[in-house]
Amino acid sequence: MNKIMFFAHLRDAAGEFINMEAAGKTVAQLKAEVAEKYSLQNIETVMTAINEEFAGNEEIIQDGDVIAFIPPVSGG
Amino acid sequence: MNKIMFFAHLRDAAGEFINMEAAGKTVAQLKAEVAEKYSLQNIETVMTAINEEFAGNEEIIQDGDVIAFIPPVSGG
Amino acid sequence: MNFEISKEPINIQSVIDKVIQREAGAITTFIGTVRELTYGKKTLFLEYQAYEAMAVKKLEQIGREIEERWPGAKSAITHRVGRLDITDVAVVIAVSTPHRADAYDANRHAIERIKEIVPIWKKEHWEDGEEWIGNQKETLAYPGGKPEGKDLNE
Amino acid sequence: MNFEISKEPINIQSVIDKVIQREAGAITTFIGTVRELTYGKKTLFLEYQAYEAMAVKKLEQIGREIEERWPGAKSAITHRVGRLDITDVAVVIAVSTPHRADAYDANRHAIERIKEIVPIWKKEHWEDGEEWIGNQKETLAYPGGKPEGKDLNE
Repeated sequence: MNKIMFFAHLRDAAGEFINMEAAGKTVAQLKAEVAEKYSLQNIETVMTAINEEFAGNEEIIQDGDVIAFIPPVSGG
Repeated sequence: MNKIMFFAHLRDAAGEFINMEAAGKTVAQLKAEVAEKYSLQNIETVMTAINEEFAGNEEIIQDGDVIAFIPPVSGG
Repeated sequence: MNFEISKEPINIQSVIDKVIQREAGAITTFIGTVRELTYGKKTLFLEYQAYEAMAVKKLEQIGREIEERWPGAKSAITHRVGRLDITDVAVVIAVSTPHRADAYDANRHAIERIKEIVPIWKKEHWEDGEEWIGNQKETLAYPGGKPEGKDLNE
Repeated sequence: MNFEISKEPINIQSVIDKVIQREAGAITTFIGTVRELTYGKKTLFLEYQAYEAMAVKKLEQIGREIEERWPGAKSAITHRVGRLDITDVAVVIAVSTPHRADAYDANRHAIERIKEIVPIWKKEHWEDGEEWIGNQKETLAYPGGKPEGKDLNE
């Protein structure tokens, strides 16, 4: 099982997090699926973190990985 | 009458200030006189202020002007 | 704990205290405050949200980058989250170095990197609406889905 | 009283408070501290002396220079005098600006100008002696007997 976390405008649309089975999918696949399910905006600008580190679109998700979708940041 | 103020190594040599008649002299003349009287070191690196503003070597001192000899500064 | 996310107002002096060292002659701080006007539009208040665990890791990464690039430098960063009003302090970056030029350069590196890689977001609240702000650096698209090269934790 | 010479320890926060403005999103501070080692030589303590009345005027001049060159900038500077120990704070410069790049540049201008035109001197005390330090910028000779052009109060 995997925890998928959302932030900023994605959180407003999809909630704080969901649990789903994502093992074996690439980041790109998961992102596309979740974007469609929750009608997420500007998903092409969203980065992904696996276990609190940035991950590329081609990375394969393992069971237990915590995934976070990271919109363009605006701290500071 | 004029007040002549000293700072840093000049103060160690000549004291905090002296009162003397300097009206009519140029800054350069006064500086040379005072440097000789007190055996002041490195006088060529010393700037001069008249009434709390930097003054050139050719400026003529007026009665009542407060003169300060300003060694290279080292604040900060 | 030189790198923190805080729900409470930031005590600037306590961030500075973390970087004092006998070898350092210069400390710079950057204090980001909530500005009332941005491009002529009036902000009522802001809301900051963070992916806290990852944000702390990324702040620590910035600290390591600074130590590597400016030898002898020591840094501390606290970023606030939650609701902030005009003039409230959102972030404090303190950097100490033996010589002053480095203290400015290293500090500026920190704020630029925060705006690139630290997962913190702000929502602006105006009289006529609210919006999550992104892409302050106008580097919107990451075609690879992530920051490239030096943006990764290495 | 944004520009001061102080015989007492400097409260950093109180200098910062002087430059807070609703229009500013960035505040930088520079904090000059007493460093133990300079070119490998161990300092025991320092003594700062100022021509106080003129030093305040020159700090005010630096503040005007900053306001002219970086519109919207607001600055405050406090410099300490007397005996200072290692890690004690000698000077605090705070500058606020609407945008952050200016806050770094304007702050750096202030410290560079302090080292050029503000009549303050430090005496280093070592184990084997003491000396008034001058000429940090290595611009020793002023052939005209004074700083040229922009160094004057204009």
